[in-house]
Amino acid sequence: MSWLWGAILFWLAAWGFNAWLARQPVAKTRAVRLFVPALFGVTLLILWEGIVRGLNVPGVILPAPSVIWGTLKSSVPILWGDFVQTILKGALSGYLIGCGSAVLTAILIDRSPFLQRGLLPVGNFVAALPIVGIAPILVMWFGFDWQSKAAVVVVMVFFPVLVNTVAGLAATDRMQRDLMATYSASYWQTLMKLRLPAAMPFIFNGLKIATTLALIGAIVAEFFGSPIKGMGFRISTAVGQLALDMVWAEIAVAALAGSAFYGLVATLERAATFWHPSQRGR
Amino acid sequence: ADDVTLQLKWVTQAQFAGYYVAKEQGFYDEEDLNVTILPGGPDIAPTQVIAGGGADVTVEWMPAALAAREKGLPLVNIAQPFKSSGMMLTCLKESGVAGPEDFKGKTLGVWFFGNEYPFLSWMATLGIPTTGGADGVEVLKQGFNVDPLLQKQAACISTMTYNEYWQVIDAGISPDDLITFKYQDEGVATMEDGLYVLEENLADPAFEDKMVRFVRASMKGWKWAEENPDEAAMIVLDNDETGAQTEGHQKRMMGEIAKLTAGSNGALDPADYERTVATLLAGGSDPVISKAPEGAWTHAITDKALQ
Amino acid sequence: MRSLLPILTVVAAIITLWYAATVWLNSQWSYDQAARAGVGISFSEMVADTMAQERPVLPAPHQVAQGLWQGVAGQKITSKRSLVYHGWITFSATMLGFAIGTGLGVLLAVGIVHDRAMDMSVMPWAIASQTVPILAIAPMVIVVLGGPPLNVPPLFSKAVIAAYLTFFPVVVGMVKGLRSPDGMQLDLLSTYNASRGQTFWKLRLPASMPYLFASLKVAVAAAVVGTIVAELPSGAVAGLGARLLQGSYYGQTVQIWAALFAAATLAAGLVVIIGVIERATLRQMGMAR
Amino acid sequence: MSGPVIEAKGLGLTFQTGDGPVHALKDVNLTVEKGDFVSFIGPSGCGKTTFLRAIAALEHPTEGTLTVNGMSSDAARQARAYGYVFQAAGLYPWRTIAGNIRLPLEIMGFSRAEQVARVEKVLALVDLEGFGKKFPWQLSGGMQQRASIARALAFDADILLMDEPFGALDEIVRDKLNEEVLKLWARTEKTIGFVTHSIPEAVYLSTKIVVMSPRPGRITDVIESPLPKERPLDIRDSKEFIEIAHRVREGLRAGHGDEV
Amino acid sequence: MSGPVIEAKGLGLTFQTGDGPVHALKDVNLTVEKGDFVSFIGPSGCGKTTFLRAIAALEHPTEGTLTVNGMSSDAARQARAYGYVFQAAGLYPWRTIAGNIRLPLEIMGFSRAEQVARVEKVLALVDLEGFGKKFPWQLSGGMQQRASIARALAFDADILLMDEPFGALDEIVRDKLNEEVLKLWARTEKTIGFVTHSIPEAVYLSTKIVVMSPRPGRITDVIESPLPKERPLDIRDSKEFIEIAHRVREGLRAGHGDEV
Ligand SMILES: Nc1ncnc2c1ncn2[C@@H]1O[C@H](COP(=O)(O)OP(=O)(O)OP(=O)(O)O)[C@@H](O)[C@H]1O
Ligand SMILES: Nc1ncnc2c1ncn2[C@@H]1O[C@H](COP(=O)(O)OP(=O)(O)OP(=O)(O)O)[C@@H](O)[C@H]1O
Ligand SMILES: Cc1ncc(C[n+]2csc(CCO)c2C)c(N)n1
Ligand SMILES: [Mg+2]
Ligand SMILES: [Mg+2]
Repeated sequence: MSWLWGAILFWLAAWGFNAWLARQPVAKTRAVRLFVPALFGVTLLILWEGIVRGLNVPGVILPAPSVIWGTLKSSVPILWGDFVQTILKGALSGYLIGCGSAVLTAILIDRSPFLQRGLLPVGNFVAALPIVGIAPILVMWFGFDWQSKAAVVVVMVFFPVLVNTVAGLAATDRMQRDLMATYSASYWQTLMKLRLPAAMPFIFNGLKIATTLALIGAIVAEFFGSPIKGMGFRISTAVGQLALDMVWAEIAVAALAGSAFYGLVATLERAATFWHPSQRGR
Repeated sequence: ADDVTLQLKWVTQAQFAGYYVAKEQGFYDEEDLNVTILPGGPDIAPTQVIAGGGADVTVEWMPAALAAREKGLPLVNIAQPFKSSGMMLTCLKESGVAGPEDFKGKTLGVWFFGNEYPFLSWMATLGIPTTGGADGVEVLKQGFNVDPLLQKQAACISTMTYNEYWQVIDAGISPDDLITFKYQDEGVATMEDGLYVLEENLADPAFEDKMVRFVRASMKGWKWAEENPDEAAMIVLDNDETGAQTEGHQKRMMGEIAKLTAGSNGALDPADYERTVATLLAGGSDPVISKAPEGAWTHAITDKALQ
Repeated sequence: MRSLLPILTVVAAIITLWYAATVWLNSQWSYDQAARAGVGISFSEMVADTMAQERPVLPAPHQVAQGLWQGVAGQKITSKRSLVYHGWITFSATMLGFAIGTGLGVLLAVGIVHDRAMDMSVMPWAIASQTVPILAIAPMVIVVLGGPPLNVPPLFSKAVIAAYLTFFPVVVGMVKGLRSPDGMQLDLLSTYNASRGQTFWKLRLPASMPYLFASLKVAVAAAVVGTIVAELPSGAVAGLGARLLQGSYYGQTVQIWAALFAAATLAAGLVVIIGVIERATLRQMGMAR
Repeated sequence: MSGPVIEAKGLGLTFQTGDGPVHALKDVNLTVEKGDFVSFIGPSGCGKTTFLRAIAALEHPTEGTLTVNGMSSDAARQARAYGYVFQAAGLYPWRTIAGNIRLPLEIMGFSRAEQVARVEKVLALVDLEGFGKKFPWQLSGGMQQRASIARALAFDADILLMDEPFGALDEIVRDKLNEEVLKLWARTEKTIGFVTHSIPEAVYLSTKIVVMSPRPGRITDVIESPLPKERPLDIRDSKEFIEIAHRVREGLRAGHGDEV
Repeated sequence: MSGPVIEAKGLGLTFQTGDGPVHALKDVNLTVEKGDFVSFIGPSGCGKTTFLRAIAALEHPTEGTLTVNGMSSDAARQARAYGYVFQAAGLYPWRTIAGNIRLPLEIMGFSRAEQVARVEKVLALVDLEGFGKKFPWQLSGGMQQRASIARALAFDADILLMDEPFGALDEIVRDKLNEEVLKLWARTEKTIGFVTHSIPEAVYLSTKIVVMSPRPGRITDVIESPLPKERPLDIRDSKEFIEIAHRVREGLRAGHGDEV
């Protein structure tokens, strides 16, 4: 019980400290901007540890962070192998193919309002197909290895990126387009010099959403058949073996990789859309 | 009436006919029990449910139960309605597999999620590594159905005599095109579908009494099901909330299940237990369990229930 | 209505492609079966066979339509074989989860906008939370919530998973929306010496409405997915998710696809409903022209 | 309340930006008496808006002192001393015209009946009777601007601050609104601070014209107008008027110097 | 090329909107000769922008005929006859100032060296030397507006169309830019169409002042200016100037009528 109260006490203290820190002038510095969320995360972990120990939660229900950390350290080769299989091979290749073809498709259908009006609602419908239903089908079509996982990712990311890109390509204002018209610029000139740059904030919006989708898609697809490696395989197998510490170690890797992936795309976004008011504000 | 919650290992089907029959025929009522049956599924680890307090008793395979026991979850077998194993490996003849020696270099579909232990033990017994390559076998985590065989993504897949095998047949492949390896025949059979409870609960006489009555009623249900397979299948069908099961499939499944429950009166045969443990321990460098468990079964319940 | 013709065209194109794919993907099986039976079949026989297999790799559109029709109109809607029955179960959990998730998301967003410490700490973790594979933790959530001492009913457990997927888009959109008033609009209230509460109710909240609705559309589709994922481990008794999985066990491809389309229709329908509410609300507020 | 309404002494305001500090205002001294109509004129970026915002406590000076009605500008803001008209109309699109005008009244806790009465009154004042139920985007730019003036007039603030309220309007409409503002001012005895880019407008309206110059923003000239309070439009052809206008133009030109 | 540069005969333009048709232009007749400087003045919504856009083939008349350089406006656009300066600067935020000015040059296929030379030249012309590497949002509104003028000047279009280019600038800067435009016009013999709200500006710049009135948009007066081509700033105090200004004001007031 003392564990529990200690954790809650720590939580309150850390919260107070964070609130105080955020009000200080130093709050704008890079270090503090990293420290505050980090302390928040540590607090969550300590609270978790406190609850598990304080309430004697059995390890087969919820292992404590310290136990998970131990597994994480001792299983690096397994986790690395799973990471390569699922994230690098499955998620990343699917992400690149899916996003790339979505942007290309958006440009292709951009010239035809007819196709846009037809494809977008149908696209939204397809995007609403639950992946738990699609994944088994794609595994059946593309085999058990990472190719089928990549296919699931392609299906998942395609429409969000497509919809955002189409919206982005329409996001120029009239004056900007008229300017091009007075130059009598060709379609491709207008596309390259006006509409694609103007679409970037929208495209990146889609790309950011797609990062988390890609990860989830690749992992979930492994639940429906896989070789005997990969994060989804490990998670489902470990649950069956009551190795919950391993499950959480994989989840930690997934969350870490996902955040890093998201951060990477957000950084690229900042570089590519530095001119947009939303990026200039900070 | 006393409440009992039973967690099944898999979805509602004739594999669990005895329990549904006992409920529908009023055998549980006769024992003054109010039984709730929770269907399982591909994502449900019965061991985890019982650890979380979601069920009093669960249907589980012995390898998974013993492995969980080693992980610190003290499960105890209180009854064993299934005498024989229904698990087998089903191969397409055209893949060139004629005997276990032909597995090398082939791709085999295996169920995981705690169901992989019998396979791993068998391969260990055969001395075939499961890491792929020319000398080993390539293992696939098989999904829920028999597609890998139909699509020829695997040479062999795991099937149960009462379920997946018939799906292969139903898909239009004739038995002549198939070759099957029953774990029972290969001498590596492990016990399936026993009833397990938490050791600490057994210490409570009230709970023990409840289990005695539960096992007695359940075995009555099983024997009734063996004698009236078609009616039992219909009872199962009535209890299937998903509406996905078909009458033909369930009736046939009941027929196959009856063969597996035939030799059991409910009490675990210690010899079967020993053979299972020996198989699991034979895992070579990576055995399923590292040492013979103690106290993993008891006759205390069946002794009282079946006298 | 202007888009009816384009949609029909696209749908027609997809169906054509689909039929072609049906023949292509299912032909292997037809030829294999013929070979096993030791007979040869002509191309047209093969095509006919691919349209009517019992376990096709890809069912033909009319097979799926038949499955859907069977599931929707072919039974009493209270029947366990009715897609309406399963759809209703999924729908109710979805709506509960959607409500919880939206409430949570809005609260979080309000906190983030008004409290600097929350602003700095919560967002990175909210993003991280969405990278956790939901299918992996759903069973644990179900076990923990469903067992003692909580003994939460399954409807609620499913809703929790749905809420987990719902809250994120709502937080993101709502934070953006609550921050959308420009400096001048805020300064105006400042010259009136308006309180934080007044600023929230009279400026930030109305200004956030377009953003809120945009996120709600994303969120409701996510909630459907969440519910379906949660239905897999919840004992797989009822709901479109259970139906989907059951089809999967028995290789009943047509049943899978029918459930799949039912789920997508449910999600699309909910999105449309929110769109209608959006238009009505924004028009009422004078923000739609 | 006998002292000056606005008094700035050695006022300085520096913005800290990524590229280093920007001295928006430096050593500004100004005294405004009750009932004054003060115009601020000067090239773009000379700190007119900043000064107006400082008076309304929307910015805070980094040097010197600023008192409004004898108290700090913040205290004056809390006493709701200001009506502020921004450069763009800035009406809330989700409120009707009447709703926009009612906004400050709601915030300041006027009774329902009082709200309705005041909205009616100011709508009439800016010639927008009958447009109360329209949404902002259903009105032309000029009408929107008038609505935003009505919003600032609805609660009787002592001090009316207007930042280029007529920048977007054409000359004819502008003339008309100039006359209206003058009438209003004559009737209500408000103190008015008014930013403009137009020399005739500044001369026509003001009792005091403040000429500013940039980098850093400072006051280069304060011209007291000898024009009478009653001002027909054709006063703009009078000799005094042209003289003052000339002086303002000279002041502006001097301030520009290096610029452009 | 001896005929008129722009010739509109019985021009009408009607927008179909949700609330029914809007007659933006009706029965407009106008002839512009090569080298003319034409100002368009009139109340908000009278169709000035619409007319300018029609000339540039950004809108298409629904009635009457419009020829530019003897061909259709579309053909003239394809021959890249126009430089257009929009009411707002409308620079692309992802391009630097130099990049924005280079934009039409890239599109029209000028060589790299030529591009660089021209950008340098027009930057100097609008007094923006050294700002080429800045991004638009790093410049003040006035500087942005000048950059957009530079962009329209970079390629030598015959016809320069400017829609209230100086609306957002203060009087001094405006005066200076007015002088620059006049110099440029004198030097290059371009034909210029210019929309403004300011009467003195229109009179100061133009050889021809077109007064318009709204609902439906039509031309109520075309005033030929007798002022010489060489125009110092103080020409604005001359009798002719004041007379023309008066005539324009009267024309405007008549057109206003019911309005405001
Ligand atoms: N929030 C701010 N941060 C940094 N610099 C600012 C800020 N606000 C204004 N400035 C700078 O302060 C100076 C004065 O700006 P201000 O807006 O007061 O000018 P102004 O006289 O109103 O010009 P205009 O006529 O263009 O409206 C300018 O150089 C401007 O860039
Ligand atoms: N795309 C359009 N669709 C419908 N109506 C339009 C459109 N563009 C302009 N109008 C209408 O045509 C009329 C003339 O508009 P225009 O922009 O030419 O006026 P303007 O003289 O330039 O006014 P301002 O001085 O305010 O810029 C207005 O009533 C306007 O509402
Ligand atoms: C994902 C998954 N696949 C297969 C099984 C194996 N299994 C255990 S009992 C049973 C019933 C036979 O039909 C089956 C198939 C599982 N548990 N989970
Ligand atoms: Mg200003
Ligand atoms: Mg215009």
